[in-house]
Amino acid sequence: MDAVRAFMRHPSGMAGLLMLIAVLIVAISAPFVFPESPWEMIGAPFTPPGEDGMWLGGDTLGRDVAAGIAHGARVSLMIGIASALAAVVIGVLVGAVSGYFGGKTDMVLMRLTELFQTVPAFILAILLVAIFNPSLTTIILTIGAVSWPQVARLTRAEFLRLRSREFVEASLCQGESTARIVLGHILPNAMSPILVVGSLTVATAILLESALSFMGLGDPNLMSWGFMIGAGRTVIRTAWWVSVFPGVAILITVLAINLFGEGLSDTLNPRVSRRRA
Amino acid sequence: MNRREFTMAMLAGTAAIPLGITRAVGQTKGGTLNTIIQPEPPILVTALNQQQPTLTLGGKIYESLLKYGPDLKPMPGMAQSWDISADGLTYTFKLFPNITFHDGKPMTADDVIFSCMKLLMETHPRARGNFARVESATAPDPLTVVFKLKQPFAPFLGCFDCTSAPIVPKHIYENTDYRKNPMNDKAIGTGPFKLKEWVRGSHVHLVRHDGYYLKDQPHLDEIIYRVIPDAASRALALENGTVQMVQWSDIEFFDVERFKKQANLEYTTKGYEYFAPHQWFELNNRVAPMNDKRFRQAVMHLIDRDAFNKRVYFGNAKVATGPISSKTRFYDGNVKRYDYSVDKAKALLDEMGLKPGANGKRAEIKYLVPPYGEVYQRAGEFLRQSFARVNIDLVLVGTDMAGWAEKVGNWDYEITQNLLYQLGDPALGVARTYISSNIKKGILFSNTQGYSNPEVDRLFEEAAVATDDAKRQELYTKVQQILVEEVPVAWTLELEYPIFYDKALKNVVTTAIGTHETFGVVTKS
Amino acid sequence: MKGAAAFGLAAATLLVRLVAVILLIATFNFILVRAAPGDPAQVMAGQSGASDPKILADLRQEYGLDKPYIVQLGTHLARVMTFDLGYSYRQRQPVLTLIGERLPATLLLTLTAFVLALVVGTTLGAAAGLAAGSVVDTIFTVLSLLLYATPVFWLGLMLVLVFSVTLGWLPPFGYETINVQMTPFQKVLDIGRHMIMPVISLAAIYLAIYARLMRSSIIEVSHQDFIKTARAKGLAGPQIVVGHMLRNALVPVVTVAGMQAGALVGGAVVIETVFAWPGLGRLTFDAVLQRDYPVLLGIFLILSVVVIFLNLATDLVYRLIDPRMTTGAA
Amino acid sequence: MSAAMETPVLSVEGLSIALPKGGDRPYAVEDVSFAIGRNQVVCLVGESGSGKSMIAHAILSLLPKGVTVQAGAARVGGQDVTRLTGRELRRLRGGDAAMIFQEPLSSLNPLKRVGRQIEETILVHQNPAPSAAEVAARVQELLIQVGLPNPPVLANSYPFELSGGQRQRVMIAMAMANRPALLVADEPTTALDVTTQRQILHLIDDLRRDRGMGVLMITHDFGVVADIADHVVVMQHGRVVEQGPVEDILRNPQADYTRQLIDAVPQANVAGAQDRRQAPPQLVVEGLRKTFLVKRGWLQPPRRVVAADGVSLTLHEGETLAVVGESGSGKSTLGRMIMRLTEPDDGAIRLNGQDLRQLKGEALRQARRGLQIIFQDPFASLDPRQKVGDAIARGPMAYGTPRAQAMDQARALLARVGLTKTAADRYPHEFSGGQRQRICIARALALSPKVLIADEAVSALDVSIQAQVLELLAELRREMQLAMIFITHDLRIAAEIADRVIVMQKGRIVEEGPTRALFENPREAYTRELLNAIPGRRFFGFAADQGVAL
Repeated sequence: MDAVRAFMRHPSGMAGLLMLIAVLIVAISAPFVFPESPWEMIGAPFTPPGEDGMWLGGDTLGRDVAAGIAHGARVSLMIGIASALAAVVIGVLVGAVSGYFGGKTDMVLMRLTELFQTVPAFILAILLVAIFNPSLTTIILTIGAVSWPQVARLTRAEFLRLRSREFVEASLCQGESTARIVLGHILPNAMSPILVVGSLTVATAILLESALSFMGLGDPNLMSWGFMIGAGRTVIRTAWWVSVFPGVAILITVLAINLFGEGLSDTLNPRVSRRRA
Repeated sequence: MNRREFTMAMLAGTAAIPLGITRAVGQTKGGTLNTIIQPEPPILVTALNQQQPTLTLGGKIYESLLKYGPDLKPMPGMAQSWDISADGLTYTFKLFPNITFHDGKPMTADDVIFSCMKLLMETHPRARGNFARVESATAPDPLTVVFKLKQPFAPFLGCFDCTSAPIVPKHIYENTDYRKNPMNDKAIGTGPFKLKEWVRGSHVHLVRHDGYYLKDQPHLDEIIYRVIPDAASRALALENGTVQMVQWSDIEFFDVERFKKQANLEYTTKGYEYFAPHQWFELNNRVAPMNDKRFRQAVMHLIDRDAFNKRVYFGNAKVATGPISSKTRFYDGNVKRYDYSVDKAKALLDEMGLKPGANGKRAEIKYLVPPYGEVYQRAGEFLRQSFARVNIDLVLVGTDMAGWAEKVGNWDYEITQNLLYQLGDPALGVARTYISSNIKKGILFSNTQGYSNPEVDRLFEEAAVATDDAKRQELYTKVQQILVEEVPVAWTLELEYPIFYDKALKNVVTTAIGTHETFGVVTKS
Repeated sequence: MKGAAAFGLAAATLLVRLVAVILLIATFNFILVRAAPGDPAQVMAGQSGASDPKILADLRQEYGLDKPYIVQLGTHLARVMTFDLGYSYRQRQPVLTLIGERLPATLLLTLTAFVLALVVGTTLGAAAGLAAGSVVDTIFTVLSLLLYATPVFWLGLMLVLVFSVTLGWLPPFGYETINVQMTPFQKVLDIGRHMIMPVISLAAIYLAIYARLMRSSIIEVSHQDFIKTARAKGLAGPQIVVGHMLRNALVPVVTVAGMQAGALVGGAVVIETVFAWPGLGRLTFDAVLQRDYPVLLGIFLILSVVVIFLNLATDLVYRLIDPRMTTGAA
Repeated sequence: MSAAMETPVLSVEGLSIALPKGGDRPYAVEDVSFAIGRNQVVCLVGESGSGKSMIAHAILSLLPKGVTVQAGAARVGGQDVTRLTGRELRRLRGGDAAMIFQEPLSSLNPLKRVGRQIEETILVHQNPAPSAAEVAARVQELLIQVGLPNPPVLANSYPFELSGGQRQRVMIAMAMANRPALLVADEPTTALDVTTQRQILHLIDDLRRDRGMGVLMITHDFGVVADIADHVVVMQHGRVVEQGPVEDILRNPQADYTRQLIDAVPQANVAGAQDRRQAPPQLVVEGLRKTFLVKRGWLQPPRRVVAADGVSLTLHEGETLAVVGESGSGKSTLGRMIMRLTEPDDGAIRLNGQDLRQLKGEALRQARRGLQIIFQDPFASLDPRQKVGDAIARGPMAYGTPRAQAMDQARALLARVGLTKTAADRYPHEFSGGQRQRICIARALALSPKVLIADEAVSALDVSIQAQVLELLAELRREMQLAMIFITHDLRIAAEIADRVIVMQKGRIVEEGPTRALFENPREAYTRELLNAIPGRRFFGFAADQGVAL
């Protein structure tokens, strides 16, 4: 509860939260505000903003850009959150095992992590999505698969740090089991930085998804912001609004998540953030 | 370098470059053509690769025996004359004298025979089909080539354009691994232009072949093909004069209208007669519900093909009536017409028993999106909305080129889109899609939808060997009527790709293959 | 010589490490790419219009696609170690040649962006950190947050929209003006002009990252005891900043910069697509769409090696900055 | 010392320093006055939070942001520091007034050679700038003056290459560079080992005498006060409790608080020691070895640090064994190895005859019951997310005690260590350091161990708290028949609590013996050195005083 109160006093964190809530409202209300499918060609191609009832204009096929952005919010947020979750699950597992057990296990896992970090993540993502064909599941798993090393390294560092902390050693001396020590002492204390990285991973996941979609590697059945920009790229000369507005939507969402994440970091990890004051 | 670019360079602060101005004064002689190649070809040897960009670019470097006018009638190429025996079995070609390859060696009948009967048989699937019909090829003298066929084949004279039978130097390729021949990089042909430099990812630079056998040709000094993967950048390049000519899908369909208004540009849709790109939604005839003729007919009713043309292709097409393009020989438009009618489609679907289920949906069908660009993507999106009107869910499945080729080739798809060239004669470009002998697993652009009708097989076979045009027309009319009734695939449009070129250019489109032509006659003032 | 022996040992260790990593990545890449559905021979033959099982079989034979995977892998690894990255049957070129042709453009783009992001980012970050809490700092923070949230490709598009389409100041694509004779100086200027937008688009996000990092690093360092010592010695503000803060503050930035190298190279793919930059990024994308296995394997290997070297370079810079990493205890 | 009356080097007059709003108190320091004359050492002494360090910082105008001088003046050589402009202030800092800090490692720029750091001080104050050769010569001279070996090599070293004592000498050299009239030393020896501390105090004293400098020494240690001060200012909660000449304050403190502080100083009183070597052995350690490999990046082979080089000891029932040594002696590693927190390379640890090193898994867990540890840092020893009661009850519960019973026991233990029973339902952050250490003791005792290891268990606490916790430990030991290994760097504490003492150096046992015998008649030179270095023995003394004085 202290953390909540502290967060409320964090101006940029709150700004991020409010923006995020706004994006969430857009996402939730999309089917009510725009009951038609965002794919429906309701107007003439390249309708400028404000005309024909489309206040953000129409795209190449005469679809409503505003409807696309509203429905796209659902897709982008969903992919962002789901793939961040995937990354956190993989990362925490690898990092926890590596950090707690150390030794050879640690060495092997860290080499693996480094390998994943060495291969340029975006190219790897392109490759994975191309190989397994773009669909919602493959995109989420792919983004998870290229985003986990960061979480793993952080988790490992936290586990290493906490494992040698006196209170953990004390629990060991008190005869507590490994599982209890990991789940009851180390993980809860490592959780807040993981939470912060997790929330920031949502932002990078949204960016990654948009970049993949932009390259034509999105799920063709999902109206996502990256897809809209990609589809609007070639018509930028004729209809700037097709690519500009979805870009702004991504920018706002990612900014909101980053602000929120940093606010979270400042309130959950005051020992790191105190310096910034 | 044109003036616009020159001015831009000045404005932007780079120093003026004193070049090109004097050269442009020579009027019809000389000059540089800047154009676009998209996507970048993997190789320039058309005998080894027949992708469209390779053919476009390689067409300037490699020639064949004949050319074809817009009416698809043969014209002299490297052969100045030709003769067909009365039985339709012997074709004799007389070559122009003094033809030389870019390396200075003479081109003779031996090179023609080597190319057609040896190299192309191995490397060029389409040519292989054609020259497999040849019993023997001989060279009575260095300037005469004689092909003897096993049985008559009416369109044989249509097999000698520079994309179908490019002539390569025997002295370079004989007894080598053709595909790995190091001289492939040099691209030695007989065409009016030869390769000077290829900076991969950037541009291909062609310059005039001074030893060209036709006097005064080529007129241009050089052609530069620029690689510009991004469509918006290509449009910008045409707009600001960086390039003076575009072809095929260099310019997106939605931009065509805008460029038609640009004063310095000439616009034409001619020059694609030989290819006559014909497009359809391919319905896998083996899979329910596409195995039912009524479903396929319903699909024809469901697609508002005028709207499809207007929205997706921005009017750059003509609605197709059946398997043969109106630009191809033996076309007959007198066939059953399918008007856009959701009601008729619903009636057909109801009749065949495909009624809405508990969830309100009649069916869920997968649509394999061809990975060849945004237009294909949008076409899929259009079809999805069309199907939605009768409560059929069309699920778009993305894939890459390899995945698409494998899935379609191995019949592992439900619906996809396809685009085939008609190659001037139904026997060359149309029959392959519908005859049961061409149901070949693993092979793309065969009868992949698995349509089979013995009557259709017979009609196509007879028409191919018939030598009388009237007889052929009769057979092809019959086959068109049957096919349109049975709808093996849902034909949509005859695409009319634009060609834009600067008005300073003349003689750009002179034959049925348009910008694939050798460009020896193109001038720039 | 003890030093020479130590150096030799270090060099050998480094070489072994590099080879091990290359082999690992090569294996990893191989497995990944071969896991793909789709038969390359099919695509090769299919493109041209009609096809023939014999041609397919020939193609499979030619590229060893009919052999067991383990044999293909063995051949692959053996080749990699002799710098033979295979032959692209789609492009009809040795892979190394293809990559060699494109690598300089990519390196030029990524390295320029990297250096720009590092230099400008740390400078701005240091300025903001020193003025922490001021209006300048706030403006800077907002800007860097915005940049950090901007999709690179979208930024590139917006730049094109403004500076090429609307204002006509900068060339929207390409690497140089083709077929114009220029003095070397003009050529450099010309390439520079073409580079402005791609470099800015690519550098933007990293600039923001490094700037934010530098800002907090400067603030962190300014609370360190030795800064108090410097003040207690009577040093003036600028002397403290230059003499004591910058170098210390750079340490974490350089560390992160090394870790970001891979991401930077990845970002080049998108940017090269937007700006038709004739580099490896574009080649990668085309190769994925065409399933050009040898090219993909080669690109992944080479880019990974590039990343390793970038890591190494930042590691060296790091050692240069921080003597604790090089000298043993006295 | 009448010089102080004439021209004070420093005079602090009615100084009040305000803290930022919203803190737990409005002032860090209120109405503080004192003066330092030439050649005089004044000690500001007090426990943490007394504001002594703030005064030191105020004198060079180095207060943290938001902390301001509210009233009063601090005059150095007559000019009021609080009113100086930037330029004047810079001339003063490192010129007339120099300062050294507690932590010499973090106080030196890690990325700059120490010679350069000293040069900088000279250059910034000398106008016109002297030649490079002159500066270099001066640096060498300074390094010699502060007693550093091989000045040319040393000037070229980085701080991390030096030992703690050397670093502090470098700091002092830097402070001396411009012959200051006043040296402010903020806990300059707190982070150092006792022998090094003694040397540094010597050095400061020598320099003071040579130059007639005034020295303001901030310290919490009355031992240091006794050794070096001429004049003492005792502070508590930001106010001066009393001040006066050192003899007066130490011998005859007026304020209760001062008396408490002085009484709390461990007196190295060996009276409580008993010889229990006849009792049966409880814990036997044989030939423990441990070498740590310290990685130094991929360019160098790892460095080997020997932490235990064949350590053997026997702990008898009910006996308290102190293990003393300086940092790096391996004393903590010894404790951790006994607890099996660090795996020894070789040797045996027998608890009641059973070799712990042979045990694994459940057997090890069962054996651990009899062996508990208290760590140094009371803040790191408790899980911040676990209620205190749970922390104590977890152990018994892990061995099968029902929760309710374990919680009752925990409450009882909390009461026994001097906390209220409601403490069980609160979180660690609600407790002070001393209270937390009591909780840790309760936790360690919850499993009724036979052997308790206290690893620097009172080192992080203020002296008054230290005394209380030591007393608690002594009581519990008697009550519960505990055998205890008490690891400490502080010989005075060892003398107070231990029956027997082991002295360690570089992973080896240097000397071992009953407390009284060892303190009164040390056999080894190293032991003697350690004993001599105990601060404040001039005043506090103890039975075995060897007559060594500062």
